[in-house]
Amino acid sequence: MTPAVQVGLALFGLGLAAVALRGRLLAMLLGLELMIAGVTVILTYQAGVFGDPAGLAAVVLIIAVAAAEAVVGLCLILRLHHAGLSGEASSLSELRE
Amino acid sequence: MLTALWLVPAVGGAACLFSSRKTSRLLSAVFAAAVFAYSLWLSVPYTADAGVWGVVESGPAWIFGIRYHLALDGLALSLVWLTSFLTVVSLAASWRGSFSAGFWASFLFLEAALMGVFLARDLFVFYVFWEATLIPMFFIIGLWGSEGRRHAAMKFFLFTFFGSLFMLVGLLALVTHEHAVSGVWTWDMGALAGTNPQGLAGTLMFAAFVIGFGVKIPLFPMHTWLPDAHTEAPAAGSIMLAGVMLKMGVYGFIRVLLPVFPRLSWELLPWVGGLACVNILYGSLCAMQQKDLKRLIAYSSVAHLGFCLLGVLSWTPEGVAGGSLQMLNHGITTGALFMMIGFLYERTHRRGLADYGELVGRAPWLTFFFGWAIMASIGLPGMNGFIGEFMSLAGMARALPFMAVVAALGIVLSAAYSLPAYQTVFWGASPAGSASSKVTDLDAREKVLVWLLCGLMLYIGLCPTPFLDVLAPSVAALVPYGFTP
Amino acid sequence: MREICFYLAGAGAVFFSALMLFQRGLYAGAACLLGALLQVGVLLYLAGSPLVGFLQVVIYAGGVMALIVVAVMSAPADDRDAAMWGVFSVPRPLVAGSVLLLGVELALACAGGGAPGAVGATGALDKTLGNVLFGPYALATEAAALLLFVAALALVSGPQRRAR
Amino acid sequence: MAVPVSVYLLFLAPTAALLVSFFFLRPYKPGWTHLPILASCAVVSGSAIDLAAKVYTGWSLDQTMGLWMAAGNWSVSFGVRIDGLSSAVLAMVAVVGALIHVYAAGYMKEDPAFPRFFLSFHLFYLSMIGMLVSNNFVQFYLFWEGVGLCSFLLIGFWTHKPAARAASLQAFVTNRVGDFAFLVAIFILLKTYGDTSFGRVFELMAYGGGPLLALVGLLLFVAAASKSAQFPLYFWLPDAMEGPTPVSALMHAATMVTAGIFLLARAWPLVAFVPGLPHLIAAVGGGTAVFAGLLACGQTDLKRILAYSTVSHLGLMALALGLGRVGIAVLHLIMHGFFKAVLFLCAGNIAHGLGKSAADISETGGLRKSMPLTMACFTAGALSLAGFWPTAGFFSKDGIIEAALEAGPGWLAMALAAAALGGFYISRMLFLAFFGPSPEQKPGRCHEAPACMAVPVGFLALAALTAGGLSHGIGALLGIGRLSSEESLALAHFSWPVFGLGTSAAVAGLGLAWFATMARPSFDWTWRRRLPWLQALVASDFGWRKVVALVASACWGLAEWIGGFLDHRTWDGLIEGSVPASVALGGTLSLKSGRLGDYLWWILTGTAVLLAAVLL
Amino acid sequence: MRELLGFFSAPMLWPQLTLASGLLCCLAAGMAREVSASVARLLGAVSLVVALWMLMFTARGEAGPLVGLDGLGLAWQILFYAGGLPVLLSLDEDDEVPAALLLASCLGAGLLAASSSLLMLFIGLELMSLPAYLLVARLPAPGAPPHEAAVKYFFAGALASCLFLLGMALHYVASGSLALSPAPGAMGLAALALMGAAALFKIGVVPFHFWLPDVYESSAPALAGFFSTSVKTAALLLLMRLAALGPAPAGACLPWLGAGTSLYGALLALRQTRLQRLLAYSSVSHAGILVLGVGAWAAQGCDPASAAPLFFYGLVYVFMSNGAFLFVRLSGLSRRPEIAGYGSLRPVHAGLFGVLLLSLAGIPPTGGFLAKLLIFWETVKVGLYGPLAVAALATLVGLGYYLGLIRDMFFDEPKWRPAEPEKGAVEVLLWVCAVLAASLGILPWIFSSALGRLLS
Repeated sequence: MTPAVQVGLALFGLGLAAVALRGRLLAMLLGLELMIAGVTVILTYQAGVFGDPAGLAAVVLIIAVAAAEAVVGLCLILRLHHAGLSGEASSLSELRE
Repeated sequence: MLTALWLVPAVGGAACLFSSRKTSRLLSAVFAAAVFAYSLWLSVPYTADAGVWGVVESGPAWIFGIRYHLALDGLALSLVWLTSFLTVVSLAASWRGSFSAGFWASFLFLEAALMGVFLARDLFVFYVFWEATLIPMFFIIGLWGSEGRRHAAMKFFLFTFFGSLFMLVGLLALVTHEHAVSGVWTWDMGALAGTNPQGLAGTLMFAAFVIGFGVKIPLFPMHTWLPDAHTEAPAAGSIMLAGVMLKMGVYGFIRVLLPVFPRLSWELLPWVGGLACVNILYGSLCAMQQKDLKRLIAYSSVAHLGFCLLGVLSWTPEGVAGGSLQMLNHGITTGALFMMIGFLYERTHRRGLADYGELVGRAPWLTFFFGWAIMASIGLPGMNGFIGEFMSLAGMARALPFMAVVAALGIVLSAAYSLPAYQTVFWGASPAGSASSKVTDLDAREKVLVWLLCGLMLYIGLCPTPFLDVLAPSVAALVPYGFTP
Repeated sequence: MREICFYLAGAGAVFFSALMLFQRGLYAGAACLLGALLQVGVLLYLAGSPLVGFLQVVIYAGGVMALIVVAVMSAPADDRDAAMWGVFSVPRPLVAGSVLLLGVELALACAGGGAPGAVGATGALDKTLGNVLFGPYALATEAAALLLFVAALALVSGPQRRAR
Repeated sequence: MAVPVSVYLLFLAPTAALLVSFFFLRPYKPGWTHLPILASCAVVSGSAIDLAAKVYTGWSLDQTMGLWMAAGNWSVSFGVRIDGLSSAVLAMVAVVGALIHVYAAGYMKEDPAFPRFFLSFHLFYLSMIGMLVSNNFVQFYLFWEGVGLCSFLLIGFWTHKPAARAASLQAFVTNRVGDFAFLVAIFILLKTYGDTSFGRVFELMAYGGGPLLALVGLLLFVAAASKSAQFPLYFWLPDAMEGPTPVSALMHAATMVTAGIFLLARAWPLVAFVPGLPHLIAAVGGGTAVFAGLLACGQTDLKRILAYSTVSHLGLMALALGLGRVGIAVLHLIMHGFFKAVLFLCAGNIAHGLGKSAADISETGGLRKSMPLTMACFTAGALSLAGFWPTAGFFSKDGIIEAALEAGPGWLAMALAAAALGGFYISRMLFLAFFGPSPEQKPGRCHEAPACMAVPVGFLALAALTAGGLSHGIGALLGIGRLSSEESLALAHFSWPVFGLGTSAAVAGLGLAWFATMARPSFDWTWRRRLPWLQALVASDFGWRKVVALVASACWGLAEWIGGFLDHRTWDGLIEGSVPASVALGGTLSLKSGRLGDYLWWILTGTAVLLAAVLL
Repeated sequence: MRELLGFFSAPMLWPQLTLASGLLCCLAAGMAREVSASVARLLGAVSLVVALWMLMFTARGEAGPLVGLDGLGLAWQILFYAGGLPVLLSLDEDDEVPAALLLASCLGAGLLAASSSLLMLFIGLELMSLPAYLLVARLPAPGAPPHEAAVKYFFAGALASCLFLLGMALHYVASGSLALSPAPGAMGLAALALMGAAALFKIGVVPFHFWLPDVYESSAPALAGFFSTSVKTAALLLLMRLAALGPAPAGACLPWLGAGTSLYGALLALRQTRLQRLLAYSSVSHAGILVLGVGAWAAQGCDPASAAPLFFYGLVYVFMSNGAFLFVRLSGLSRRPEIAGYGSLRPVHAGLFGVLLLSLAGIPPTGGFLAKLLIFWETVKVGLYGPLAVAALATLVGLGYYLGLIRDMFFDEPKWRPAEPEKGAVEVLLWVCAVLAASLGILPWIFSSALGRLLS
C-alpha cells in the first residue's frame, strides 16, 4: 500500500465521517466530494505505478461523473431550500417505518 | 381426452363469470352435468383396457423435464367420479340460494382444479393443480360463507399453503435427487416411483411430503384449519371441501409418497400411522364436545381420514383398497351430512346443537336421512363407511396389529360423538327460543338429492365390489412396491 | 524535493479534510474542502498528471464550489445566519495558510528533483490521455457527457415547468 | 349344494315387507304398515320351522352366497350356515318374535309413530334372523351391529322422553365397546387365517394359530358380555326398559341379548381353545347371575325386575357355557326365550291396562280379578322361570345345576343361589302384582288386554309350560352339522339329586317371597325406609353404576379438555397467534426513526459486516 | 478516429444507441413549441420498443476495453427496457423531461449490461441512478412529502456510489486493470465487498434497503414500478457480474442475505398501511428471493446459461410489479383500508389486481409461481436448504398480505367511493401486465428455447 493510497484512503475515510456524522445535507455533500477526491488520488497514483493511461482516463471520467452527481445533489438541496425547508437531514423523517 | 375433464369445467367457469346471475346458474349446471356424464362415460374406455393406466394423455416435453402428462387409473377414476358427482350435488344443493355468477363459476373452477389433481401423472402438473384448488375455495368460503368467513378463508389458504411449501421443497429435492442418481431430469410420477431415497436426506424429503399431504388430510397436528373452514364455508363449499378436497391428501399418499418412498414409508409407518391413530382418537374426542353441528362433522372428518390413511399405509391389498374406497365413502357420507346441515341452515341460519330439538316431528324425512347418514358415518355395517374402515383396519391389522386395535377404538368414540348430537337435534326437547319452529321438511329437490347420496351409501355398503373392481388394478400396481410382512 | 512536496500536500489535504469535519458553519466547511481539494490538485500534479490535477481544480475547486456557495446562500433565512461569514472563525488564517502552503509546494515542485518513491512519475501518460479518452474509452466519455447533460437537465427543469 | 327356498325367504320376506311398508303403506296408509310385516313374520316362522325340520332329518348347509368385499386375494363373503345350533335358535326366535309382533300390533296401535315403530321393529327381527344364519364372522358382525342399531332406535323410540334417549345412547355406546372387541377379534382371525367363515376357521385352528389367537376368544367374550349384558357391561339392559314393552320383550326373549350367548356357542371351539377362558366365562356368568338376581329382588318397576332377571339368566347361560355345556346353555336360551317373552308381555299388558308405558309394583296389586288371563299367563311364565317341573324352565335349569354339580361345589352354590333368587323375585312380583293388597286406586280401573294382545301371550304361556317336551328334540338337533365337540353339546339327563336341589331352591325362593309379601305385606316397603343405605346400594347396583358414571364422565371430561383446552385454546391459539406475532416481529425489526442518518449508518454497518465477512 | 467510429458501429450497442437517439429526439421534440409533449414521449416509447426489437439482432462479443456483451447482458436488457415501458406509456404530464430522464435511466442500465469494465459499470450505474433521483423529485406520488424521498435516495445512493468507487480503486490497485477480471489478495476481496455493498444497496437488500420504501412510497406509482423492475434488475446484474468476479466463497453470504431480506421484507410489508409502501416492502422481499437465486447461481459456478431462472423471475416480476403499481395508479388508492370492497365497485380492475397479487404471492398457475419454483429449485440443486427454508417462510408471510389485500377487496363492503378511473393506456397496460404475469406460469415453453439461445 503506497503512501498515495494511504492518503487517498484517509481522505475517503474523512469524507465518510463527514457524511455519516454531519447532520446538514450540504456538509454531507462536501463529504461526498472529499470521498471522490480520495478515490481520484488513489487511481491517479496507481495509474502512474502501472503506467496505464486507462487509469487516468478513468479518473477524468470519474471527476466528470462526480461533478454531475454533485450538481444533481445541489439541485435537490436547492429545491429543498426553495420549499423553505432547512438543510438538516434529521428534519426529513416524515416517511418512516 | 382427459384434458376435457379439467378444461371443460374451466371454460364453463369462465363462461359463468361473464354471464348474468340466472344464466350462470343454468350454465354451471349444464357444464357440471356434462362433466359428470363424461366422467361416467370414461369408465368405458377405462374398463376396456386391461392395463393399470386405462387412459393416458401426454403432451410434448416441456422445460426441465416437465411434461404435460395426464392419466387415468381406477383410483383416479373413482375420485373423478366423486368430484364430478359432488359438484353436481353441490350446485343442486345451493340451487335456491341467491348467489352471484362468481359462485357458480367458482365451483366449476374448483372442479377443474380437482380434476387436474386426480389426473396428473407429472408432479409439476400435479402441484400446479393442487395449489390451484385453493383459489376458488378461498373465494367460496370468503364470499359466501357465514360470519367468520373472512378469517376462515385466510386461515384455510395460509394453512394449506404452509403445507404446500413443504411439499414443493420436497418435490424439488426429490427431482434433484433423481437427477443425481439417474442423470435425468424428470417429474414423471411413474419414473420417480421406486426412487426410494434413504438416509437423512430421504427422511427429510419424506417428512416434507408427509407435511405437504398431511395438511390437506388433515393429519394431526396440522388439522386446525379444517374446523374453521368447514364451519364457515357455505353448505356447497363444505360438501366439496370435505367431500373431495380432503381426499387430495390421501391421494397424494397413494400416488406419490408410497411409490416414491416404499422403504421409508414402511420403516416410518409407526410414526405416520401413529399420527393417523391420533387423528382418529383425538378427532373423535374433539368432536365429542363440539356445540356446532358443522364443527362436529368437521372433526369427525379428521377421524375418518385417519382410517383412510391407515389403510393406505398398510401396504396390503385390502388396506389400500379400503383406504381408497373410504375416500369415496367419506365424500358421499360427509357430503350428505353437510348438505343436510346446509338445508337446515338455509331455513334457520343456525348451526348450534342447542338451537334445535324435536325435529323428528317437524321434519321426519330430514331426521330419517340424517340418521341414515350418521349411521353410515359411524361405520355401521351395511353402510359404506363400514366397508372402508373395515378393509383399512383389516389391512393395518396385517401390518401393525397394535395400530389397528388403537384405531378400532374410534368406532366406540364415533358413536359417542355422533349419536348424542343426533339425539339432541332431532329427538331432544326443543329448547326455549329454538330455531326448530322454522324448520320445514325437505322438499322434492332436496329429497331427490339426499336419496341419491343415501342410496349410494347403502349400495356401497352392501355391494362394494363394482367400486373395488375399479380400484383393484391401481391397488395391485401399488402393493408390489411395499414391504408387507 | 518533490517527495517533501508530496508529503506536505498529503498532510495538507488530510488536515483540511479533518478541519472540515469539525466546522459548524457551512462556509467554513466549504472553504476547508476547497483547501483540501487544492491540495489534492497538487497531489495529482505531483503524480505526473498535471492535466488531471488541473481538471480537478477547475471542476471541483471552481465549478462545484461555486455551486455550493450558491446553495448555501439560498438556504432559508434563519438557517443562513448560522452559515454567515461572521460566524466563520478561522477564515483569514486558514486562507492565508492554504495560500502559503500552495506557494511552498509549487516552489518545491518547481525546484524539481526525483520523483517520490511512491509515485510512478510518467508525464507520458498525460499525453496519451486524449487518445485513450477518445479512442477505446470514447463510449465512457460519451456516457459521462450524457451524464453531465442529465445533470444540466436537472438544473434547467425545475418542478414547475413553463406553461405551454 | 342346493339352497332351499326357505333360506331365501328368511331374507326376502322381511326385506320385501319393509320396502312395501316404507314406500307404500307408511305414506298413504300408515295404519296398515304392520300388515305386510306380520305376513313376513308368518313366512319367516314357517321357513324357520321348515328349516329346523329339515335339519332334524340330518341335512345341514354351509353355503357362500356371494362376494361382499374383495381386494387382491383377500375377500369377505356373504353366506348362510344352517345347522343344528342355528336352526334351533332360529325357530325359537322366529316364532317368539312373530308372536311379539302380533302383540305389538295391538300394543302400539294408538301411537302416532306407529309406522316408524313397526319398521324398526321388523328390521330388528330381520337383523337377528340374519345373524343366526350367518356363516362367517363378518356377516355375523353386520347383523350384530344391525341389532344394535335397531335397539338404539327402539329403546329411544319415545324420543321426547329424556330417559329413553339416554338409555338408547347408553345401550348403543356400550354395545359398541363390545363391537370394538368383536372387530378386533375378526381382524386377528383375518390376519391369522385370511378367512372368517366359521367352518374354515375352526378347521384351520387344528393346525394352530398365531400368538394372537388366544386373544380372539377373550375378545369374543367381551363382545358377548356387552351384547348379553354380562357383569361389567350389563348396566345398559335394565335402563333399556325405557322402550315400549314389546321392544323389551323382543330384545330379552328373542333378538338381542341372546346374540352374545349365541356368538359364544357358535365360536365355542375358539373359546375352548384358550385355556382358562371357559372358567372365566363361567365365573363371570355365575357372578352376574347372583348379582343380578339380588338386584332383581330389590326392584320395584315390573319391567326392571324382569330385566335384572334376564341378566341373571344370561349369567346362568354363561355359567353353563363356561362349564363346557354349550348344549345346555343353548337350551336355556331357547326356554328362556319362551318364558321371558310371556312375562314381559304380561307386564306390558299390565302397563297397557293401567294406561301407562311402565308400571311399578306399588301401583299394582290385586290384579287377579281384573286381569285373570294375564294372571294365568304370568303364573305360567313365573313357574317356568322358577324352574318347577314340568315347565320349560325346569329342563334347562336342571341341566345347568347338573353341570354345576359336576364342576364343583362353588359353581353349584352359584347356580343354586341364582335359582333360589329367581324363585324369590319372580314370586314376589307375582304376589305383589296379582295377589297382594291393592293400592288405593280401584283395581277395576284396570282392564284385560284386547284379543290380539292376549292371544300371543296365551300361546307363549303355553310354550313356557310345555316347551320342555322339546328338549330332547333340541338336543338331537344341536348335534347336526355341529362345529363344537359332541360332549359340549350333550344335554343333561334327569337325576333325582339335581331335581331335588333345583326344586328345593325354587321352593325356598317362593316360600321366602310368600313370607315377605303375602305374610308381611308391609315388609317390602318398610325395609327401604329403615335401611336407606341398603336401598341406595340397590339403586346403584351395589355401586357399579357409580363407577360407570365416573368412567363416562371421565371420558367426557377428557373430551372437554382435549377439544376445548388443548385443541382450541392452546394449539389453535398458538397457530392463530402466529399472525399477530409476526406483525409484532415486523414492528420490532422496523426502523422507526425515518432519518437519513440512520439509513446511512445501516449502510455502513452492512458494508463493514460484508468486509469483515470477506476478509476474516 | 477509426476506433471511435468503430465503436458506434459495434452491433452490440445498437439498442443503447437507439435509446440515446430516442432521448435526444424526445428532448428535441419537447423543445419545439409546436410539438406536444405526448409526441415527444411517444418518440421515447418508440425508441424503447425499437431497442427491444433490436435485441434480436444484437451480436454478442467484445469491443474495446469497455464493451462486452454476453447472453446475460443481452437477456437482462429485455428486463430493463420492458420494465421502463409501462411508466413511459403511463406518463400524462405535459412535459417531456421525465420521459427523457427515464430513457436516460434505461440507457444507463443498458450500458451497464453491455460493459466489460468496472469503469463502464460505474458510469452505467450512475447514468441509471442520477435520473432516478431526479425522477423521484419530478414525479412524486400524490400527497407524498416533497423532496424528502429524493434527498434520501440521493444521499444514500451517492454514498453507495462512493463505496463502489473505492472498491473500484482498490480493485485497480490489486489487479492493475479495471477489466472484469478477478483481483487477487485481501485487497481484491475488500474491493469486491465494497462494490457488492453498492450493488446490494441498489437491489435493496437488508440492511441497505431503508431508502427503498420511502422512495417507492413517494414516487408516482408507475415510477415505483420502474424502480422495482428495471433499476432493481440492473443492480442484480451488477451483483451477478461481481459474484462472477469473486472467488467461490465470496458469494457464500448471498443466499443468507437474500433469504433474510425476503423474510424481513415480508414481515414489514405485513404491517404497512399504505399501499405503495406495502408493495415496496413486497419488492424488498422479492429482491431477497432474487439475491438468493444469485447465491445459488454463484454456487453453481456463475455459468451465464444457468441464469435462466433469475432471468425468468425478473421477467415475471417486471409484469407483476409494474402491474401492481399500475393498479395503484389506476385506482387512485393510497391507504390500504381504502381498498376494502373495491372488488364490488370495479370487479374487473380488482380481478386483475387479484391475479397480480396471486402471482406475486407465487400461487400456481401464475408466472410468479414458476419463477419462484425455479429459484427454489436452484437452491435445492446446491443444497442451500437453510436459506431456502427462510425464503419459503417469507413466501408464507408474503401470502399473508397479498391474500389480505384480496380478502379486503372482495370480502368487505365498500366504505369509500374511489374516483372514476381513467380509461386508456394505463388500463390497457394493467391488462397486459396481469395477463402476462398469469400466463407466464403456463406458457414458458415459448421462452424455453429462446431463452436457451439467449443465454448460452
